[in-house]
Amino acid sequence: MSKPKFAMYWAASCGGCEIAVLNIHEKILDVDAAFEVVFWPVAMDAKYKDVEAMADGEITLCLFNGGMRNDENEHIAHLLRKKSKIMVAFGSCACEGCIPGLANFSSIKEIVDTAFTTITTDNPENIRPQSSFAMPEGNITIPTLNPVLKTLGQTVDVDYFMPGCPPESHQIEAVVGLVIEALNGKAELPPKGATIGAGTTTVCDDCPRKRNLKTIKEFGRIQLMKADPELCLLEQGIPCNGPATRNGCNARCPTAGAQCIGCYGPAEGVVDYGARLISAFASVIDSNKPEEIDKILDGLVDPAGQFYRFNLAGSLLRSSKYAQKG
Amino acid sequence: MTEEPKPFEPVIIGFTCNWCSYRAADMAGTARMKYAPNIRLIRLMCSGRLDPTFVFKAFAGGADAVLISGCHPGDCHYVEQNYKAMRRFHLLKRVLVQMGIEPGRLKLLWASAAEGAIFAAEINKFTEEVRALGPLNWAQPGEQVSTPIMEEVTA
Amino acid sequence: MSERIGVYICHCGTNIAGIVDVADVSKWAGEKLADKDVVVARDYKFMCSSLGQELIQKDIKEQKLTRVVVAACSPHLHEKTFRNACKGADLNPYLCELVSIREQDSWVHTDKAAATLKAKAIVSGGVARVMHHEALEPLRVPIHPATLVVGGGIAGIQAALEIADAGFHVYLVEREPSIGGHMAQFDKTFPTLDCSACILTPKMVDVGNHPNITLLTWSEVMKVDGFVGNFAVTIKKKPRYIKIEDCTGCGICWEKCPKKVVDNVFEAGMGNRKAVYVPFPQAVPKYPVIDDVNCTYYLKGTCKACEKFCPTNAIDFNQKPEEITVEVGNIILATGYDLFDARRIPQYGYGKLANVFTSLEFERLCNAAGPTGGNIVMRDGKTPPKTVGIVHCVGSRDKNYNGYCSAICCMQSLKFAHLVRERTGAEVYNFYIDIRTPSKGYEEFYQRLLEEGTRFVRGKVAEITSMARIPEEEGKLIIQVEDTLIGKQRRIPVDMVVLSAGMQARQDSKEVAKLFGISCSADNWYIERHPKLDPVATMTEGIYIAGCVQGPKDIPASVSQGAAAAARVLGKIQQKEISLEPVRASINQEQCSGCRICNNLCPFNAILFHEDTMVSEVNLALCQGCGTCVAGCPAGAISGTGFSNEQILSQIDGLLMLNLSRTAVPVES
Amino acid sequence: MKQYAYYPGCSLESLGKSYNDSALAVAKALDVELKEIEDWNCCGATAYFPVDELLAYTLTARNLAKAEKTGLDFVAPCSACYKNAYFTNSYLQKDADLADHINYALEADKLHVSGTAKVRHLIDVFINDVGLEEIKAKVTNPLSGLHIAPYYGCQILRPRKDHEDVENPTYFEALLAAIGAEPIDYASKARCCGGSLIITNRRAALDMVRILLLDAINHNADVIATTCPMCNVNLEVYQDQVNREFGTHYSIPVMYFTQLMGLAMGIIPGHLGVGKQQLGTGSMLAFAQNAKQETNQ
Repeated sequence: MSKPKFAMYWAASCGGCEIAVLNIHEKILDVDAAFEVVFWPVAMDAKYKDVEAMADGEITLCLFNGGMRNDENEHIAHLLRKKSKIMVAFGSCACEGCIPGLANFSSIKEIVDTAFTTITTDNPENIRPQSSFAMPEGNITIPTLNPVLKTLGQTVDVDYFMPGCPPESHQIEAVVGLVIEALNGKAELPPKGATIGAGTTTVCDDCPRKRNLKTIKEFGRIQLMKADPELCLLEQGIPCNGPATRNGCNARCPTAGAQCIGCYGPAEGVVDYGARLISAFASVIDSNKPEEIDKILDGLVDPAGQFYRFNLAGSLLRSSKYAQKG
Repeated sequence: MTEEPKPFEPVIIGFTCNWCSYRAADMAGTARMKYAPNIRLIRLMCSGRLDPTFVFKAFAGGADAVLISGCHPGDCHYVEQNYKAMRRFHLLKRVLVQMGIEPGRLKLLWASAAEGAIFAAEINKFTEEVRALGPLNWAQPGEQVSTPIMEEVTA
Repeated sequence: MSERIGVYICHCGTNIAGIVDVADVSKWAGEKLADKDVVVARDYKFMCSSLGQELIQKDIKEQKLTRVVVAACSPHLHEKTFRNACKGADLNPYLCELVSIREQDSWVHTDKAAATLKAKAIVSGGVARVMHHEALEPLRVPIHPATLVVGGGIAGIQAALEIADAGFHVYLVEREPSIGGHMAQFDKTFPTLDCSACILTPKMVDVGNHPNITLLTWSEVMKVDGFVGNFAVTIKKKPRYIKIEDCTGCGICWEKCPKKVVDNVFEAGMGNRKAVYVPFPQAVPKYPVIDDVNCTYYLKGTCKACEKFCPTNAIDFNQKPEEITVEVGNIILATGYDLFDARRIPQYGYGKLANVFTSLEFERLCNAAGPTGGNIVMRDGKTPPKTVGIVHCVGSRDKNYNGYCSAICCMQSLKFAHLVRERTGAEVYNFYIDIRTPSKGYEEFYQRLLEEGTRFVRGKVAEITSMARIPEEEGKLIIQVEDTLIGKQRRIPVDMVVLSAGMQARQDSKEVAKLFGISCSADNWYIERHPKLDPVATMTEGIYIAGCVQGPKDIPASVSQGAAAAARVLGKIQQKEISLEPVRASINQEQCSGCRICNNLCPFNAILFHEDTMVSEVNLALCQGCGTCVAGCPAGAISGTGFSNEQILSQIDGLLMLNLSRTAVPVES
Repeated sequence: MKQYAYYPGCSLESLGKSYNDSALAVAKALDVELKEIEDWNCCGATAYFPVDELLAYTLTARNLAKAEKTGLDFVAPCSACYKNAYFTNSYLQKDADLADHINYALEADKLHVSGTAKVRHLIDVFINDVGLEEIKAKVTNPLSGLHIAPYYGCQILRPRKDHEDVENPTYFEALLAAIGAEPIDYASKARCCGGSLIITNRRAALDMVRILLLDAINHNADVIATTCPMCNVNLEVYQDQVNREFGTHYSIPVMYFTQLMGLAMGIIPGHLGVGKQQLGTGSMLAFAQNAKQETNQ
């Protein structure tokens, strides 16, 4: 009998997700045992046309990571959606844009200029990539950039969302395990649209640090101060995103002494991740004088970066149909 | 947004608190003071209820500007909650600027229940300011990012 | 499940229909909002009329409506009306939303098209919002029948007696050794000139003997826990060093006590008392207090004269402060006022020039029980003045000090003028900005004074000096004033000056307000729930204010406020339980991660943190429903009934459904 | 060393020379450098403002502009100059239109004023920047037993500057106490001396002077200390006229606070312009000498 088919694809992403998958150690053998890997550009050779040739829904499980930076990404997203039973937005990039999504702070022009004219680039004739170029052999084309980076969910219908940059290996294990179980009819898959491989509360839930009433007189950058190892980082004025970030990572960063930067995205049911933090951080500022408040806020060097590092493309504001038009 | 219906009529979403600013709006009404029809008010119990999500939602939904209004500092019906609104306003504004939304599109207004006239006048003023800014420009996100912040970021 | 929504557009005569095309709005709502579960949309002349309400009720029954949106006047006018209408038709009142297209639209706009469009937007906002309304029930909280009254002045006394006489228990807390307050210090009361003590003392005695009143003098409130109906109040009883169960109040101890102390409280510095003392003869309770700051025994470790002579061995030098906790359902604050410190106006010379007196000093001077036995004399204690100047508005109606009018100074000054003329026949000058005699019998009193030949100079006194320029001024106090009626600068030499100092909020009023969770005005007076319609309630359920703590007022006004506050409390007690608006915040225990960000966002201390389970919880009875914590929770774990995120977010969508600026882009999604 | 843009003003070049001398001498002793604004002009005094307000502001503004260039605080010893400069400066900040008009005029002189310089009175600099402790430390012969009437005059206080206690200031007393003297407490310390009224309504002004002298003398003042050349002139030079007018026999020395400070700090009286006065400063000298001897013993 033929094994269920497995695909994994990277759009605009860094490849960390693939490594995270391989990082599940010997469990990867179960994957191999349970699935026939039909398409996984990082791990094996395969051609788009092979996928195109497949029947709709032929792929059982597709872990799709990366955001929609160019038309190729979108094309493959639509293709894999069509061919897959279970389409998982895998990792922060696919779920909410992640670091590549930060490009949405800038216009295409700014992005291209930065890439092709900064001092680190040796490009004396100031050459720009052309989407299509006439060669003797005929026209050759390269993908063209989208005006803004979109998430997978903003582009195609997604069955499950699996947050994390990258998703924790133990969570991947669990999810893959669950799917295998389900295929063998031993388990029930969660309802469509659910967030899988993560908790439902926030990082604070798993964070071992002591916490008291919060009043912030000053924000500081962790590299510039000596943080108390026992005490809640936010109370010490270190902007820790833990309070708003979905748990599932076992509070790795705060436990290790670094503030949470929010790669697991918003908690269950939250509309806009950044808004939660803006509101929470501002609420506990210990001042009622506008000037003083501004002084304290100066300690937050890059607020939007702080609150939307992973979430910009997926943020409420940037999901706006107007913003999407780019 | 190339051709706008002329003249450009901005849509402004206004958040008022139940006790002062909404009553100020009521008073403006009872006194038949006239102001621009561009604002559409939402009543909250307190400006402290103002969740930045609401502001993002309004902009995302096509509002050209957002007004946040509450009791004067010290007069909050809930003792001190309008101060929390003030703090959020200050941070929110910074984020919006980075998100490419001009600071002039978010306004904080303290109005007591007796200040119907001020409320009306401020709405007219705000409407004109926003009209001057034109429709929210989504074309080049990031272009209005104030340079100091960018420097900080890229530094 | 899909809802069945009814939309009702009110014409309000022409108030709305004159500007807004109501027919068009209801037609539009019926068609364009059909896919948003609107099943019926009507417009009607007067929705709030009984016919209008019946219209809604009929639809609720026949059309099986599950939600109602009324577009009419401000919710502050008719929200209750329409909620009750729904209730009448067995629809939960909280499933009805009233949106204002009058105050917010027709009354403030002139462009009919724009106003009509806005009305549509407002309606669609209401429809989108009402979808997410939940059926709510008012919160019911039991009321503890006992009441705490803070402050034993006339307002507090009145309140305590009203409640006690109605058969309910009262704890009356007073920080001085005796109740009585400022009124006990006065001689006569305007305008009737009846003796203050004569009318106050009986009431004080009643309080002292009342079976339903626990009198806690020489005590202060330290802590207030709980909420309306169930307050737990911690009170500190300062040590009297007197065993009151043994003390008979015979007075031998203060006769024998060798230590004289200037009495800055009751005698306003005009007289002395002993180190063991009762503030005044009619004091209630009758037990004395040992002032451990001045008592020789506490200073030197010897003396104990009082102990030696006490016939009942009631002296106990080892008493310690004692803290008790009482349970009450309601609290009345009647902590009164402080007198404006005339030293703050150096040019009036109080404190430098001997014969410049404050109003309170003068009260003691006139008082038969006072230091001079009621003889109006100068500081030397014997010479009666031949001319007296009375300065109004000292520290009041003056933007350098207090902008407000202290309300009592005019009448008080007139009273002084009368007493001076009656007892010394001296020439009296009143220096006033305006004479304000609004209450019953006050203007008549003013007329009487005019006839008595008191002189009135209209003008704000610039300076009071002893520096004579001409021989006639030698040895006198010269009052420099612009007489604005004759438009001349005048220098009027007098023997004695009385400064009618204004009233000020207690210097610790801010801390006390915090203690009880209520708010102060800019002048530190306590803020009433509504300046006209709810003058003795505060924003905090179960806490009432009476007397000068709410603002300057005279005795009659203080008494009526005391009685009013008592009536409000009795009303609550009679109900046995009260129902509170169900607009409250609640924390989803499953979703709370215990980050504690919300913990100090609540000024009513309604949010408590469970150390054991590491989650926060909202005390529904304490919660006032402002929603600040809902907006502040980073995990989105707090929700607010009546103003939930879903409700407001959908209302935003609804309001933006018709978008003026982007007609190019279709905004309906 | 603290530095200031020093604006002596016209009076200090003529009638108030001794004020100028003593101010500079004391400043030097206190390690304060008063750098005179070069090519300064009259501030318009009290007379010019009623005549042409805008021009008067412009006059003062020119001096402020020069001070701004130096980036130092603008310091005036004369209360009238101080008042004019203070208000011109604060109006400049508040009233853009006024600023434009003034700057339009100043362009001719290649100057620009923005109202950034801080305007101070000399006594404020000594008390708040140098500090009473520092002054105490410099006192070599305290004026012990000398009863001094601190005379603020009005223009240093009125109209109300945003930092002054108009009704009952006490810093002058504190300064006098610091140099060992005994300041007297009298009602008229902040009352007007008549100022330039002496020219327009002589008798009224003389009466005002009389009241001041009377009040000081009634409180057994040995000397009246002033902070303004105009006050000094009115109180001192016009004493005999007061006597003639009202048949009084006043003769009380009037000195600049800087002179008294100088004496206390053991600066040679000559360098303080002491003795240039008309009335009884001889006795003052004597006193200073005695004080010196006492302290030397």
